Amino acid sequence: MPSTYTMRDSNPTSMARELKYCQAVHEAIDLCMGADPSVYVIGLGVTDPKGIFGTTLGLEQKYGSSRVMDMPCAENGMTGVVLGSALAGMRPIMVHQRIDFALLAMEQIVNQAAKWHYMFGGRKSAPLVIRLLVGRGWGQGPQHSQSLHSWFAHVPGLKVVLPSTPHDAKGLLISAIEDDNPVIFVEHRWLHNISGPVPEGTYRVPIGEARVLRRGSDLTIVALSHMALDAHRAAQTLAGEGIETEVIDPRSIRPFDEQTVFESVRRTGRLLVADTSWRHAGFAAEVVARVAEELGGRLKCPPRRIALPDCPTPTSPALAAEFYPTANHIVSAACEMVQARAWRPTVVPTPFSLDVPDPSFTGPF
Amino acid sequence: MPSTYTMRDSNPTSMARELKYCQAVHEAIDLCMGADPSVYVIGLGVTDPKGIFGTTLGLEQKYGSSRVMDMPCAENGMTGVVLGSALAGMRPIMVHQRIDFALLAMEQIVNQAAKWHYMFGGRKSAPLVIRLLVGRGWGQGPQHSQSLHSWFAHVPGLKVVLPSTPHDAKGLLISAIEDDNPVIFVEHRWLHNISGPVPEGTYRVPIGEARVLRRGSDLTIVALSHMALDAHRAAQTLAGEGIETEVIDPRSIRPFDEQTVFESVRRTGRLLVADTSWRHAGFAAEVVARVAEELGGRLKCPPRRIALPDCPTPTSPALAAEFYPTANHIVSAACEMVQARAWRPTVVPTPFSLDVPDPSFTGPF
Amino acid sequence: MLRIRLIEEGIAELYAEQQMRCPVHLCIGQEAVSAGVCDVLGADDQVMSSHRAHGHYLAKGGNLPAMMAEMYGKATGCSGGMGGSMHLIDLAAGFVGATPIVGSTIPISVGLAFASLLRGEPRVVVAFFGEGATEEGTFHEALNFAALKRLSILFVCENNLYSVYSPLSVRRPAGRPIYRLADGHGIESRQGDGNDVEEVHALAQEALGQIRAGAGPMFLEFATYRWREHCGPNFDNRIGYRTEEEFLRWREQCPVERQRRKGIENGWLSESDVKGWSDEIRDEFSAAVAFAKASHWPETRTMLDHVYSAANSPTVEVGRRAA
Amino acid sequence: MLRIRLIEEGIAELYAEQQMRCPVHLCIGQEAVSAGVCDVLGADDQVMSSHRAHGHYLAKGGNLPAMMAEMYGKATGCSGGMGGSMHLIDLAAGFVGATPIVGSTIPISVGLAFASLLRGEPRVVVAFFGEGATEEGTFHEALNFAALKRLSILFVCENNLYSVYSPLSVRRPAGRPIYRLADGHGIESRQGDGNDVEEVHALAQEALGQIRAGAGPMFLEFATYRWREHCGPNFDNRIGYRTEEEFLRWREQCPVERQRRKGIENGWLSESDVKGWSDEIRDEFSAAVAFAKASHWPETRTMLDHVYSAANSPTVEVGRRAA
Ligand SMILES: Cc1ncc(C[n+]2csc(CCOP(=O)(O)OP(=O)(O)O)c2C)c(N)n1
Ligand SMILES: Cc1ncc(C[n+]2csc(CCOP(=O)(O)OP(=O)(O)O)c2C)c(N)n1
Ligand SMILES: [Mg+2]
Ligand SMILES: [Mg+2]
Repeated sequence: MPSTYTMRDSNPTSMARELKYCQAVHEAIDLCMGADPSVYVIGLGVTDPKGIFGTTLGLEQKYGSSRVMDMPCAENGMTGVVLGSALAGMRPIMVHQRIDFALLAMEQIVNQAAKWHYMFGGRKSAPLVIRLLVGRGWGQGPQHSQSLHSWFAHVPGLKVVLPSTPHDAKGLLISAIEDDNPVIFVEHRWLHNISGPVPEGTYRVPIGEARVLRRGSDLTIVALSHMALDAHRAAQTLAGEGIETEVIDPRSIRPFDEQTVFESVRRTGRLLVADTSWRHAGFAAEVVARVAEELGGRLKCPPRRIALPDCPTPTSPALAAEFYPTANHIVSAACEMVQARAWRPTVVPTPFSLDVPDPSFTGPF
Repeated sequence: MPSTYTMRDSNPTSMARELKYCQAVHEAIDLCMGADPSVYVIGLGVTDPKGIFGTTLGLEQKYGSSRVMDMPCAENGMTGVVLGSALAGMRPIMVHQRIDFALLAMEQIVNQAAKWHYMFGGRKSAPLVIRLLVGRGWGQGPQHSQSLHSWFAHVPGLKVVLPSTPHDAKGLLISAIEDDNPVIFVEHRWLHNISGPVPEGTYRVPIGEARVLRRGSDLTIVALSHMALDAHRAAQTLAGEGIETEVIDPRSIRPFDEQTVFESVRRTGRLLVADTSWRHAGFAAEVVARVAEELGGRLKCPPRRIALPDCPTPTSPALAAEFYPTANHIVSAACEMVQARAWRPTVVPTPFSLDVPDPSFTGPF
Repeated sequence: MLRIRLIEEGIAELYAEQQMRCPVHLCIGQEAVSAGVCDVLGADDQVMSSHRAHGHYLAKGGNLPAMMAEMYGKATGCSGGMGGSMHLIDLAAGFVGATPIVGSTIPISVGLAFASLLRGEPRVVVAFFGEGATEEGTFHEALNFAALKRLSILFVCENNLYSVYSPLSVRRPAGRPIYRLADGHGIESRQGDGNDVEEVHALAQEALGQIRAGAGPMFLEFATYRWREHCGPNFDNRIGYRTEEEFLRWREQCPVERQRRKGIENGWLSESDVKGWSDEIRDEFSAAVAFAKASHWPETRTMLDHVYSAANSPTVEVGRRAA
Repeated sequence: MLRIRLIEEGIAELYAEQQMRCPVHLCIGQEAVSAGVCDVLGADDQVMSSHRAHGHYLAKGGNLPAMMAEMYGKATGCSGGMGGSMHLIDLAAGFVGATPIVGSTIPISVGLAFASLLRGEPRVVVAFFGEGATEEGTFHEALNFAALKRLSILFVCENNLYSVYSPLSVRRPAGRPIYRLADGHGIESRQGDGNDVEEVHALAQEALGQIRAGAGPMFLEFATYRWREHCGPNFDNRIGYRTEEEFLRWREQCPVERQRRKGIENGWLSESDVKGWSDEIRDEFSAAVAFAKASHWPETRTMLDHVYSAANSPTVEVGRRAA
């Protein structure tokens, strides 16, 4: 069993350098800080020995403590501070170690930052990146593992990205930092350790363009964030069963690239959406709704969603396996949808087990 | 033109007493306070001369200032206070004059109150009602008119209701106050003045049961909150055009009564969803998604959504008419869906104009 | 101060026409704070405010026709009609913005000051807010950060005794003055008569001197009183939350009248000066209103124009209809 | 105090087995605060805490086997396995709950005290939190309300110098002690040596006396130090955010050892007393761990059981699968 999971492109550039997702995030910040002195990083722990799972390690040493800085534990006020600094020409990158902590900052994010450009008639924009981490596993429990990206997706004025590969993490973060609008950058904790090809230097992944992770003709799987890994893994198993799935990672859920999804579903006639959050009123509903509106009559079977059960995250490891949907769930759903047969695979190749992402991950935290 | 709009039941109890929506809310609180000494009301302005659009007027005089009270302007902390009091046996009703202000309180509502019962293994429940008002018109603008009910609907542990009639406002508020769980009670500002039959005394509308406002065979309209009025009005116009619409007010969006919607769409074969919020990642998507999953292949035409354009609320009255969808939009969509013809009605009977709910409403506020 | 008074009164008068269709929070009675503080600011200094912003905007040199057009919801408004009275801005004048969520512009102001520190720019930022805002946690978070970084910011609290209809007694412990909260954060604070423009001016000048000298943030609390209703053009002393007597006591402390009297008594002001200025201001106001009324509405096709800044926005073009 | 120490050390030791699969925040080095404060509380008084809650839970009389079972994620845990170390509760003992969002249980504690006021119940509530929590706005909102209503609540801040790895210097202005924030709100405050259980006890007793006499809320700040890493069982003085020397200085101020020495020097304690208690505690701990390990897991079919309270819940039954 490999100690980290590597997701390769469907068209891998075999010469490409491989980096971990956390390194890709780090490199994006580093490049942007080097290129633009108005970029700065702020957040609880960004200067500490762990450096936000490695994503900010060494940056304070390189750029100084007036560009990479810790802050008081005051999420709402500090979001206001960061916004104010953006209005005065800075390009802040704010980090919250858990999306759950950012619940304190909703007022500044949603009432102020998201609407600043609009409510002042376009006089001023608020270039601002907020990195929000999604926790999972090792008993993170109800208040350290929420995945509230659909909330942000609902709000005009924000852009919301949630890359699943190191390549996209770097390219989208660079786009986000350079963007004149507030961008919510969602990082699933279990993606930090995955590896993948990452080009050197500055490149941009445009915000609002989906990525087709795998081509297939039988079923379209739209999978968000960490679910893209599960979908990719499921697709391999499904290929062995004669089912060719197309896996799409939207990468951005505001704006949302519906065309790529439509184009795919037009070919496959089937849609499965996998989200890391709750089903009810979550983003997966938006994907299903758009497809129903556009292609309703042309589907070969009803669309489906795979998401969390309708409860807060239970802490006990005994429930973690049941709480989080896996590649197995995707395989089962796909078999039912495409072959109308019930099949629950007993083993899917997965480096994950129970409540930890891979064997190199041990608690605490 | 009547000075208030009266929406009658499809089966009106002709003998029934009529009350305004704000009076119905008032009566529910009054009855619950009379019945249970642990019920209390707290919020900015609940004791002031305006009494939250009349909904709390006179209650302080009747029950004393230790049961109906103003509070400091501190939404998050006071939500914590209210939650703590609920854990100690009280049954608080908290009021925010705008949902936008409650953005400050998301942490306490979503991390704490919603999860309290679950995260402590059911040891303790948090009986707590939070009334959130949705503003509209007279230049309320970007920060005083958001309709963020879909956010709450996403969160397990909360119940979320948004009644559109005086009858349901009273019955659901009584259910909410008596409920041992945190209930979000969303009141659209433009509903406060509508009148309708309201039984005397205590009665309960169960949380999680949709209400069919009108029967029809051609099209199912699921309309939330104030959109239920527009839908009802549109239905009258449409009847004149030979289109019989069934209008469903879900009343509760967590839990959500999908069966009533399914049963209706099974008959009509067509679904239109009207929401008071933005389309993208809003609750209307959930309704469309559920129907697509359940009845996908059996629809006569693709489902549709009517919602706000994808921008913050503009303040200028010149844009209010364009920003808010009206009965006209519903009529147009229905004609396209049922008769495949484009028709934009020039006049629909409406007591509303521009940016005010009815002629008795003049600014400020 | 006189200018703010006459403009606010002009707004109050015209409001009944129902053409300014947005909530307005007039500062009549409180003008001395805006006038006295902004007088000591330079063009490069920055100001932010909240829902009751007209005085601060005008005192900082905000464009009057653009403000009036904003209140009339016109495309020529300072926010293009998108914001109304509660969302004023005039970047050229250093008025960075006002928004009506209580307390929320305080940390944003601190952010401006923080940017000045990071960029080595010598300006001072002034955050204006009401005493109600000091009850919000974000106020404290902002003060702590300003103190931590010793930012060049002046916090100005206009304590007008009420938050909407709520008296101080239901909002903070008896006998604990507002300014003491700032003390708690280690921020030097002063209390003054907010209806005495000279006292305001003197305290602001002292504070600005200290701040410019690098002493870090300061906090000024001014006692004052709003004459009209919380929101809207009318007097509302009869609806029950305060007394006519209280209002009359405060009206005697009218900041405009006190200053006029002082000037005339001391000979540096004549009735004809006041008359002349008043006429000028009224003309200026009338012209601004005429401009506003004559201006065109924002066109509906522009409604989605400013949701996102298009500059530096490497985003795939998506349909305008939805995200 | 000795009991808390030995239990926390026992947890630290067993944690390496990787069977307690949840984040743990040990209070080793800080035990005197829990012990000294809770000693003066009655059974009817109530306590809340945050992420670092073991000491408060145990000192208030929380059930040990239920705590250990909770940490092992078992159905017999105090929260049925749903919460883990960061979500402790023992209602019978008056430990109303602990949750790990920094600062958030402070207003909830105030709410408990508010309910006591409304219901005419004479109890005192104690809110325990770290100094990091005083940076959150909600802390201030809570203090203001407690002061306004003169609630019977004692705020106890354990200032251990760090918030995770962040020293005080990056979080609050130099020279401004934490307790002064409480002063700002008009709440009487004291500062004490949090590693001296007698001093803690004395200050708590004085405070409780005043509070019970109706003097309103009080605030105690205790200087102390966490010995192990912020989260987890290890020492981490070598990773760079603090020095071994600092740690050693504080370890010399070990609250347990100081008290032991004092007792022995003054003759009211013997080595064999300590030995005897230690053995008893270790046995108690072993039994609790054995109970925890032997307990059954929460069954997966119960996963959705407690999302909603079924009592007084006039809700139409909806499918369990989704809302
Ligand atoms: C967060 C929030 N809560 C409540 C309101 C409603 N509100 C608008 S103005 C106001 C009064 C604020 O009082 P103060 O800060 O003293 O300013 P004043 O109106 O007296 O100038 C309130 C409570 C709001 N706009 N924002
Ligand atoms: C709102 C919020 N922000 C950040 C965190 C991450 N966090 C967990 S514990 C902690 C440190 C808090 O420090 P302090 O209050 O001093 O308690 P201590 O750990 O020192 O006992 C932080 C920042 C959190 N849990 N909640
Ligand atoms: Mg005020
Ligand atoms: Mg600490």
